[in-house]
Order: sequence, then structure tokens, then C-alpha cells
Amino acid sequence: MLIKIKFFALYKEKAKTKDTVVEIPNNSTIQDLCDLLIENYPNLSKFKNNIIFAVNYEYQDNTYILSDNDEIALIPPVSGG
Amino acid sequence: MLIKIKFFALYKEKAKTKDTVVEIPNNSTIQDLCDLLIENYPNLSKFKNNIIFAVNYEYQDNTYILSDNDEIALIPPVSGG
Amino acid sequence: MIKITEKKLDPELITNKVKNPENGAVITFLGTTRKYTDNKKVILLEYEAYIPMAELKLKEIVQNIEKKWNIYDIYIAHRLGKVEIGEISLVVAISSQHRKSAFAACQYAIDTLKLTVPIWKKEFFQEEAKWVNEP
Amino acid sequence: MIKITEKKLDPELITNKVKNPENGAVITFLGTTRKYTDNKKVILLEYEAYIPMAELKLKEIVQNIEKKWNIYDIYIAHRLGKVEIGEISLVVAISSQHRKSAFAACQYAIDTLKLTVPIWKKEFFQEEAKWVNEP
Repeated sequence: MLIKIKFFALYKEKAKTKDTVVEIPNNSTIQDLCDLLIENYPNLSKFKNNIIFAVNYEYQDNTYILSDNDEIALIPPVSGG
Repeated sequence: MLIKIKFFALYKEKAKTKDTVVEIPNNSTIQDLCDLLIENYPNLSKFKNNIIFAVNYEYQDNTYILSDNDEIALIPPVSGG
Repeated sequence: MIKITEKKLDPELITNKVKNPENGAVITFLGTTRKYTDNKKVILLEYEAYIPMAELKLKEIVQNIEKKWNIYDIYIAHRLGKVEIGEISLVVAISSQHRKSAFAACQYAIDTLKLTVPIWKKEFFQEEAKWVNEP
Repeated sequence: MIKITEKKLDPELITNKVKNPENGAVITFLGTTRKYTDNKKVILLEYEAYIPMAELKLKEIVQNIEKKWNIYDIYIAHRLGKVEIGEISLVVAISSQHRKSAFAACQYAIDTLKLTVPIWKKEFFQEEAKWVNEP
């Protein structure tokens, strides 16, 4: 299945892109996706235990099972205000 | 000695005046003054246990000993804001 | 700074006086006259003060905030006289480096003002008028 | 109401949107960019957001305040892009019948925003630039 990925702030700078689309087996979890992204963007590897994921605008933990066309965002520690 | 008295808000309406000067023996306390004022302004008698006094802009309790030319204010319950 | 005035209060002007580029938080509190008190319709409010003592007590509040929170950008302004519904009777503006102390100081200022500053509010209803907190 | 914008925030306009003659308390919080962070001089700040998710999370904050405090006059606005020193990055305006709930709700809004809303701030110093809270 195809998953849309968005990178923001620090992770966007490290990945050197603001978005991408990856192909991943059906029923993959966020953890599987995280492993794949770290492989594709080795600059992100130092953050691998810090990355928070959002799926379709909601925070989800790493056991969350992805669906086709989900929009995933890698959320660095927020600092609004 | 002479003591200047100021009335505000509710007490001003009850006393029907905003200020007065009273003569009172030396070393009188606020309690003595209170008793005198209640005598002079019987409309205030229902508040006699509620009246708070300020002497020269500071709150004082009823044992405070007055001095010549003190400015006394009868302070109703405040309600600023 | 403190101010007691019969003129309309300008919250933007007052807020701008406490802004400071070294601060990250600005809080402006407005006390406004409410249309209803205990479900009774208020027509008008009128404020009276023992002005020199009220000024002194407001200055004490400012000094206490300076000592307690190291906050020096404070402006408290209170209006006197007739105040229409929806108009502003009180402005407390505070700015500080961090927001938690600004919130604490702002609430302290209002709470203390309502306990200690000799200002009185009279509410005019359709059929009667009453000093607030009348014993 | 919520707003995420690259334009300068107008706190007076925002505050006027939450005013309501049935309310007696109005609080406006401004988050402003500070000249110093840990004693280092800041040249400029830049904010970025995951806009649709940030809007959703801000709406959740508003809904939680409605449920928790029965307060319905709320405006949260956040600026994005370059923000100069002393300029406003955040406005939270709340009005309610009584001040205690307005203060509690305002602090809740800011605290929750800083924990959950996907907005990021980059600080530019003389010699480097750094995302705040970088792990």
C-alpha cells in the first residue's frame, strides 16, 4: 500500500524533503514505517526513539496499524506559543 | 482635639454628608470615635459592628489611639474591580 | 504604574506601557460591567473611591508584586463614575519573562484589589439601586 | 474561534471578538518573542506548523474549555513565519462571567497548546539557528 509522509521543522531539515510517498506491505505498523524511514533517511536515525507520529492529524503510538492512503506526519517536539 | 472624618458610598448616603470635623478628648480610640459618630448619625447605628476605619490612609483596628488632625475614613465593604 | 480616573480606560494603551522586549508573556485583564447580577438586569453602574487611599493601596499591590515575583512591568487602572454595561471598569496589565508568574501576579492583583482598595460599586437596577457588598 | 496566520496578530481585534455584555472578565494573553534565550541574544524567530493538524488541535482545546468551564467566548490565534523581537506570536483571549474560570481556562489553553499543537519555533542567534526543544 501507499503511505503519504510529511516532515516538519527539524525532521524536514534532516530528511532534506518536506514530503514523500512510500510503499509498505499491508498491515504494517508505525514502527515498521519508522524503520523504513530511518533506512531511507539515515540523518533521522539519531531521533529514532524521539519521533512522534500523527496519522490523519491524530497522534498514534508505534503499534498503530496503517491503512492505504493514510497521511503520516513525523512530529518533532512541539514548541509553539 | 479635632479629627477630620470622611464618609464614603453607603455610609455617606446614610450620614447624609461626605465629611465633618468632630472634637473628641485626647487619647480617644477609634472605638470612642465610633460611639460618638453613631450618636451623631443614628442612621449608621445598624452598621456599628461592620464599620472599618482608616487613619491617614491605613486601616486600623478599634483600639488605635487617635491624634490631633488625623484624617479618619469610614470604609464600607469595598467592591472595586 | 497605577491610575484612577473618570475617563474611559484604553486597554491597548495600557498594555503597550507594560510591553518589554525582554519579556515573553503579557497578560491583560479587563473587568467589565455585566448586564445581569443574580439574574436582575443592571441599568448602570457607578464607582466611587477614597482616591488618595485607593492610590496608596494600589501602589502597595504593585510593590508586593515587584518583591514577590520580580515583575516590574505592571499597570493597574480603575475607572470611577458612571460606567455603562459592557464598558471597562478595571484594567490590570502585566508582562514578565515567563507566563506562570505573570498569571499568578495578575490574579494576586485583582484578588487583593477586591479586598483592600477603597473603591465602591453601586448597581442601578430597574426598581432600586444598591451598593455591592452592602452589610 | 481559532486562527493560524502569517499576518501580524491584532490583539485588540481578537479581544473584541470575545467580549460579551453578559461577561464580567476578559483575559488576553500575548506570547511575544523575547530578546534573550538563556542570555543569548535572539536575532529572529521563525514559526512553522502542520497547519491542518494544528487547527484541529486548537479546536480541541476550544471544545475542552467549553465542556470543562462552560466558557464559549474563546479566541486562540497563532502566527507563523518570521516574527521579530517583541512581536506577538500567540494571542489567547477569553471572556467569561467570572474571572477565576477565565484564568484557569486561559492557562489551560496555553499549557495544552505548548504540549500538543504541532507548531515549531526556530531561534536564530548571531552564530547559529536552533529548533526549540530539539531532542
